[in-house]
Amino acid sequence: SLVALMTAFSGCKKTEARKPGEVLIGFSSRDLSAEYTAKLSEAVVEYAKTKPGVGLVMVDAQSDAQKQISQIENFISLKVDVIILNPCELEASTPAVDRAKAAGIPIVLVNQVTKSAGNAYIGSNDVDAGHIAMEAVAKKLGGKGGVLMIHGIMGTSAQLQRETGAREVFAKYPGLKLVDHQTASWDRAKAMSLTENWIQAHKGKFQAIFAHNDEMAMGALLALERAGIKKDVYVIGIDAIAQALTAVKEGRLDATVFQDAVGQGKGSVDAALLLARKQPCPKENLIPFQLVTPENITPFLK
Amino acid sequence: MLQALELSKDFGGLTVLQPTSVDFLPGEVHALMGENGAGKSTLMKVLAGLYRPDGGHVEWRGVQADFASPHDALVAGIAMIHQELMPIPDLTVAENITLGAEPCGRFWQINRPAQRQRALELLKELEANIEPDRLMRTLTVAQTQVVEIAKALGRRADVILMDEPTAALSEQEVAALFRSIARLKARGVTIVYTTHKMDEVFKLADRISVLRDGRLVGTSPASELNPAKLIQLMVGRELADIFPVRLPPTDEVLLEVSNLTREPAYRDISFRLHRGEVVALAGLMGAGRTEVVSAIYGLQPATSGEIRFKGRPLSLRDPQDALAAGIGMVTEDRKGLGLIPALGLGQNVTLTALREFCRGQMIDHKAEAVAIRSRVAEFTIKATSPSQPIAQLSGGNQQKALLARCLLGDPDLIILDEPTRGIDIGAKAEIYSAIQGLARSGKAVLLVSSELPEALSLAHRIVVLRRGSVAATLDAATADQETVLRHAMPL
Amino acid sequence: MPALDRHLLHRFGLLLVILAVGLGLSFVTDTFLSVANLTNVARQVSINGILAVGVTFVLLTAGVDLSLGSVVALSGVACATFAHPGDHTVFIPIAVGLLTGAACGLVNGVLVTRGGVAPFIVTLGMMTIARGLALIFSGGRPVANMSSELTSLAGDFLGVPIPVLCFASVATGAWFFLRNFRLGRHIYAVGGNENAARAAGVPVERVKLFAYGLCGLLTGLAGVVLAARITTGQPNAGQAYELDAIAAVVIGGTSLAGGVGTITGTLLGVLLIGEINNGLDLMGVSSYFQAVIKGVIIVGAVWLDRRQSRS
Amino acid sequence: MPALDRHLLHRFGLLLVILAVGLGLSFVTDTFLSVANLTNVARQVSINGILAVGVTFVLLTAGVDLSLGSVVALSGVACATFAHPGDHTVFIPIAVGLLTGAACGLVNGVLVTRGGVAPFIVTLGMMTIARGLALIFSGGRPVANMSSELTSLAGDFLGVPIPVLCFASVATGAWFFLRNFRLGRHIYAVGGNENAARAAGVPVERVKLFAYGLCGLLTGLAGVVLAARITTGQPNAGQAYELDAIAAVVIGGTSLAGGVGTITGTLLGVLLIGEINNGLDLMGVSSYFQAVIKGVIIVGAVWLDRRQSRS
Ligand SMILES: Nc1ncnc2c1ncn2[C@@H]1O[C@H](COP(=O)(O)OP(=O)(O)OP(=O)(O)O)[C@@H](O)[C@H]1O
Ligand SMILES: Nc1ncnc2c1ncn2[C@@H]1O[C@H](COP(=O)(O)OP(=O)(O)OP(=O)(O)O)[C@@H](O)[C@H]1O
Ligand SMILES: [Mg+2]
Ligand SMILES: [Mg+2]
Repeated sequence: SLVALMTAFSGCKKTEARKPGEVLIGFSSRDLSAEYTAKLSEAVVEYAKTKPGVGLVMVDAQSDAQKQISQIENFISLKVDVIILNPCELEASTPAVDRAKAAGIPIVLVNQVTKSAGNAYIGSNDVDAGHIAMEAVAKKLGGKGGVLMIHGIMGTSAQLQRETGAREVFAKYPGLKLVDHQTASWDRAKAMSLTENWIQAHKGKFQAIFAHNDEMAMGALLALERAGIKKDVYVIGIDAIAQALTAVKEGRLDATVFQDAVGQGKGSVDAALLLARKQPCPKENLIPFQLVTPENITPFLK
Repeated sequence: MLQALELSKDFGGLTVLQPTSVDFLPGEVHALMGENGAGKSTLMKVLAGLYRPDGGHVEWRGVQADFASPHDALVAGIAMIHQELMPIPDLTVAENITLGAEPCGRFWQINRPAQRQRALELLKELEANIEPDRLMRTLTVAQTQVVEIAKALGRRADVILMDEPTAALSEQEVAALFRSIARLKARGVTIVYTTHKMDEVFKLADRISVLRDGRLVGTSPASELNPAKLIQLMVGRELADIFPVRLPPTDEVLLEVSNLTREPAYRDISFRLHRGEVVALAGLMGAGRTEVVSAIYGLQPATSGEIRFKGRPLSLRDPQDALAAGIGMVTEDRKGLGLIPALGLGQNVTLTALREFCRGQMIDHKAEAVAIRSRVAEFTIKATSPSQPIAQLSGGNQQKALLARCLLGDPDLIILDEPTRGIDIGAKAEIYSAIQGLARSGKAVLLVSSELPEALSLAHRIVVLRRGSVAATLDAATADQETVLRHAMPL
Repeated sequence: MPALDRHLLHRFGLLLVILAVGLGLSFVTDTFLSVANLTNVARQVSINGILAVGVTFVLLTAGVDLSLGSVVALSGVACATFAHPGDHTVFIPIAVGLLTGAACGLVNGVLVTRGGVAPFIVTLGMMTIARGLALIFSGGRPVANMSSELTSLAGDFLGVPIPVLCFASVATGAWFFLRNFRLGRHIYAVGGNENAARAAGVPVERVKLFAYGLCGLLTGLAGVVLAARITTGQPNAGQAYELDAIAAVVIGGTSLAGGVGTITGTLLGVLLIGEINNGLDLMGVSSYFQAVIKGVIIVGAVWLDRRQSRS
Repeated sequence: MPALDRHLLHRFGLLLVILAVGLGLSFVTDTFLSVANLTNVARQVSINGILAVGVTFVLLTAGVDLSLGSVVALSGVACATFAHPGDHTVFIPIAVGLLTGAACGLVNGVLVTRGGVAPFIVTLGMMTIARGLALIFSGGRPVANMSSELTSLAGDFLGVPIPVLCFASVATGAWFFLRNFRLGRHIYAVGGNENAARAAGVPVERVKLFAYGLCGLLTGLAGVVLAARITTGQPNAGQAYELDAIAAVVIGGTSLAGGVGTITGTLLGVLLIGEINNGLDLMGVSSYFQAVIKGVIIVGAVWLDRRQSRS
């Protein structure tokens, strides 16, 4: 049976001795079971493959900042040339950045900043995403009406920043009322149940639902459709996952906020290679969010 | 010294102990007698602080004692040997014996050599040869019982409540225990003793209190009683000779065991059992009797040898095979291998033969209820209702239920491992006649019993085991206790 | 039916808590007691309910199944993969979902019975394995584009939500089975005292295998229902569902040590959890406090219930 | 020390698996066997290790603690709140973290012993309550800006990471305690047969209270170490940490039914999990397959171990 174990290992390829000039990138992804991050990570992997002389080790932090720090420590002992970090948290992933810098390994942050700046940052500010989404709501409602907000897992950076962005808009439009807000932990089924309950509790008192991501927006959408009151409620999410885009195109979902996963992924690899080859690299590459509505959907569908 | 004053106890509305007053004097052996379910264990548990009384109180050295837990009672000097064996399976023998009274150093760290020494001393006092470093789970039932006794002796208590301490013991250990009791008595220790073995009572007791249906019938000096009178008090009627007449067996061989071996437990065991015959396996504790019958029931298959049943060889991998062939068994380890504690009495009884009350895969509740009712009556099992969880029944009644379970399946060969353990004298008589009834109806019984009189009067033949081998096969009609013991003793 | 009576009395404390919470909610909110909302509650509890019924069997044998949530996801993904419009009749994806669940359950059962590995470890292993497989099969993306026949499984039938019908029939069947079938009795016996059950001729291994397999099958059903409800096979769905399901069962009086418990108890447990979730949402309690209140009510309910049944 | 020998032999299969996996990893990667990487592994397992040692006590009494992860978060938040630079000496936040954990543990213990509620329910309740409290106290935001004295707790001391030192001393202490102290043996007795222990005069309630309290205290320690490591009190930290900790303990041979198990076994379990996590990351195995492989190795290791110790 030990033999069986050994053969299990031999199935995996040995990390070959590195050829001179080859660049090894370590990439720690926030959570590969989340669709958006998975898309971004896939872009990183695929894009790195197209570059000659580049190796990549990808690991998944499964939303645990502690684990992510461990992974950066592993990268340091693996002696990678450069690290791409897709941080789990703004604060809690900071030591990961500090560790890498202390070890003299350049580090690129993607999609989320940390307290300590990396050598480069590719991405967008989640506060903007919340802001853009709520602005769209405000515009649709003419600055007046009841809104429900569905949070992601409480206390995560994305949830906090998207909420902050949304709150800015509420402050701007006194007529906009936050009727209720509640977490559905990024989960579609939970968002669906939550929305069903809200339909009972706040019937007629809300005209829009803003969900912190598209999964939850889809859940809210399904609940509203089932109750037959979708036409009275404006629903918007963030991320522009495939299903959400389709729903926007079909006119079911009103809008989503596009975050360029592929662009961020590719950008981070480019930055990493520049840093690894000690070439100058721009400190920040902000890829803006875009509001996706049925009117401008076509280019996003691909 | 210790006094029970108008003690009473209810369980969920059922009064188990009517207001009862008894006093126990220093240095006496006070026997508590009564049928199964009379309330003996309950009374003892109240005295030991395990149950809080619902009425009355306990007086200890002249002051009212209000024991909130066994811990309080132990501190006051009252220890108890429980009827239900309570080993901690994954601690060692020494740790079990000293549990709750470990010899400790200055920082509550355990002094292991002292602990071991203490255990050795206590076991020696009981003349038991058990290695103190063994894990409790590797012990036989009898050895476990010895450890329980040692545990209570080790508390240096002024009162020791002994609830059927000899139920699982064989003659040798019983004798050792009695010697130990004599020494305790000489030191002024009070012993409260419960048993269903009549001879023990008159050997030991100074005074006897009799309980019937939770009520004290009376207390009198042992010298004023004789077995017949005592039984009359306990049962409320007279009991004729409890051993029924044996009929000669048939010639038809039902079971033939040859060269059955599973080292190191037993080897080369061969014997035959005819229809209509009762054969007893005798031997000292650890002689391997339980292991041999376990193999015939498929509980722990032998490694070599042959079992022929009804003329055909049997391969037994588990009890299902045995049951399918027509072999039933009542195991010795009631708690571990018998009871399903949370199931009701009735469901425990029908468990093995459930198929008989089924239409297809579905249970016919009516038929089941009828069968249960008749069995409960037949075996005089005392319970509030057939759905009462069996764990709540008194020890003897649990044993009767298991016997009923085994017989419900109507097996041809019935293996009984210590079947009358903890059973009162009246019920014993019923079981004995049931055993003869089985033999008469052309079935066969393989009996393991540590009570030699029982084995001698019930069985046609006695197979004596010594250290896992057959030492002799005796004709019960001509053999006596000395002969059996002589063969059973290691040379 | 004395057993039933005894049981309802036993769980009387729990029933009281459920009614008290319900009464409180119908005072505080004006929607709780509406037909529409009670239908909601029923719909929302049905997935947890199906899982809870399944895991009741496993818990009764003194086992545990931590893989529920992941297997829900895996079955959902498997079902959705075969449910694209025009691909197959609706029975195929349903069968695929159910069988996936049952297969996982059987693997659990075999490892527990033949392998002798503790159920906690086996099902913890299955938890990560099934999650991994769900992600692998789906490529980490939700499997969307499900046929409307399948998603209509989350709709209504004669005004009653189909998930609720599923749950109701599963619960009724399980209740009937445990009471009236020999195998049902054997499950209690195995959980009550495995060695004694074996000595009494109960086929312990087969009984356990059945319990795990059935639990897996029902988990598969929950996966299909969930996929229909959220119109996707979501590889990361069902996170921590096992905790809610086991909690419901244990609240309902089933012992983790096995051998004790009933489906009616499980139903009450499921209802209590569903009621709390719905009620707190209706009252608009902030999600931080929701967590605290939910914990307190659950512990409190069990505490009351046990006090009640002791006296 | 016959008990120790017996034990190491018992867990020999597990040790073999750990060595075999290690050997495999040092062939496949050229970094696994480096001092730097092994230090990494040690550092990475220390939080899970501290939790596992704590929960060993609870599992030995036949209890369970599902609240570990949430209490880690709560203690971390509590610690971080008092750890802003210049506020207090470093001992105050540490003490606050430890006491928060201990308090949660004691509440668990009281509810289990006095309230008679099943440990599963009590600690599941505490799981959601502690998470809620962590969010309430922190306002849902990470508590940042911790003093460098506190965060230096995640650093090195004489070249050895301080978390590793914490873990090592906790484990040694617990090992010694369980073997040699009266209370330690009483923990086994209570888990092995609660009624027997009570009848022998063991103060069962106090023993359990101690076990839950100690587990809570160590959870608090883990919370402090985690906060130091991630330089924040993160209210949503520690998700599902209880599963990893309990898994390590059970892999190490501790029975969920109580009464059986050792700290050395727990150590081996912690090591195996840490080794797998580290190794699979080093090899760059895709995380979906990691989940599957991890599940298979854990179940396989326990299976081998039990086979080995049976024969
Ligand atoms: N925990 C309990 N709950 C309900 N009834 C109980 C409980 N314990 C004992 N009883 C009942 O109390 C009665 C007396 O039991 P007890 O154990 O004292 O009898 P006993 O005299 O020791 O009998 P035996 O000789 O069989 O040991 C029995 O009818 C039993 O069913
Ligand atoms: N002192 C001992 N040391 C080690 N093993 C023992 C000892 N005594 C008994 N055993 C084990 O127990 C086995 C016999 O136990 P078994 O229960 O079959 O005996 P028994 O004749 O039924 O006696 P009883 O049931 O009265 O204890 C032995 O073969 C041996 O394996
Ligand atoms: Mg008794
Ligand atoms: Mg025997």
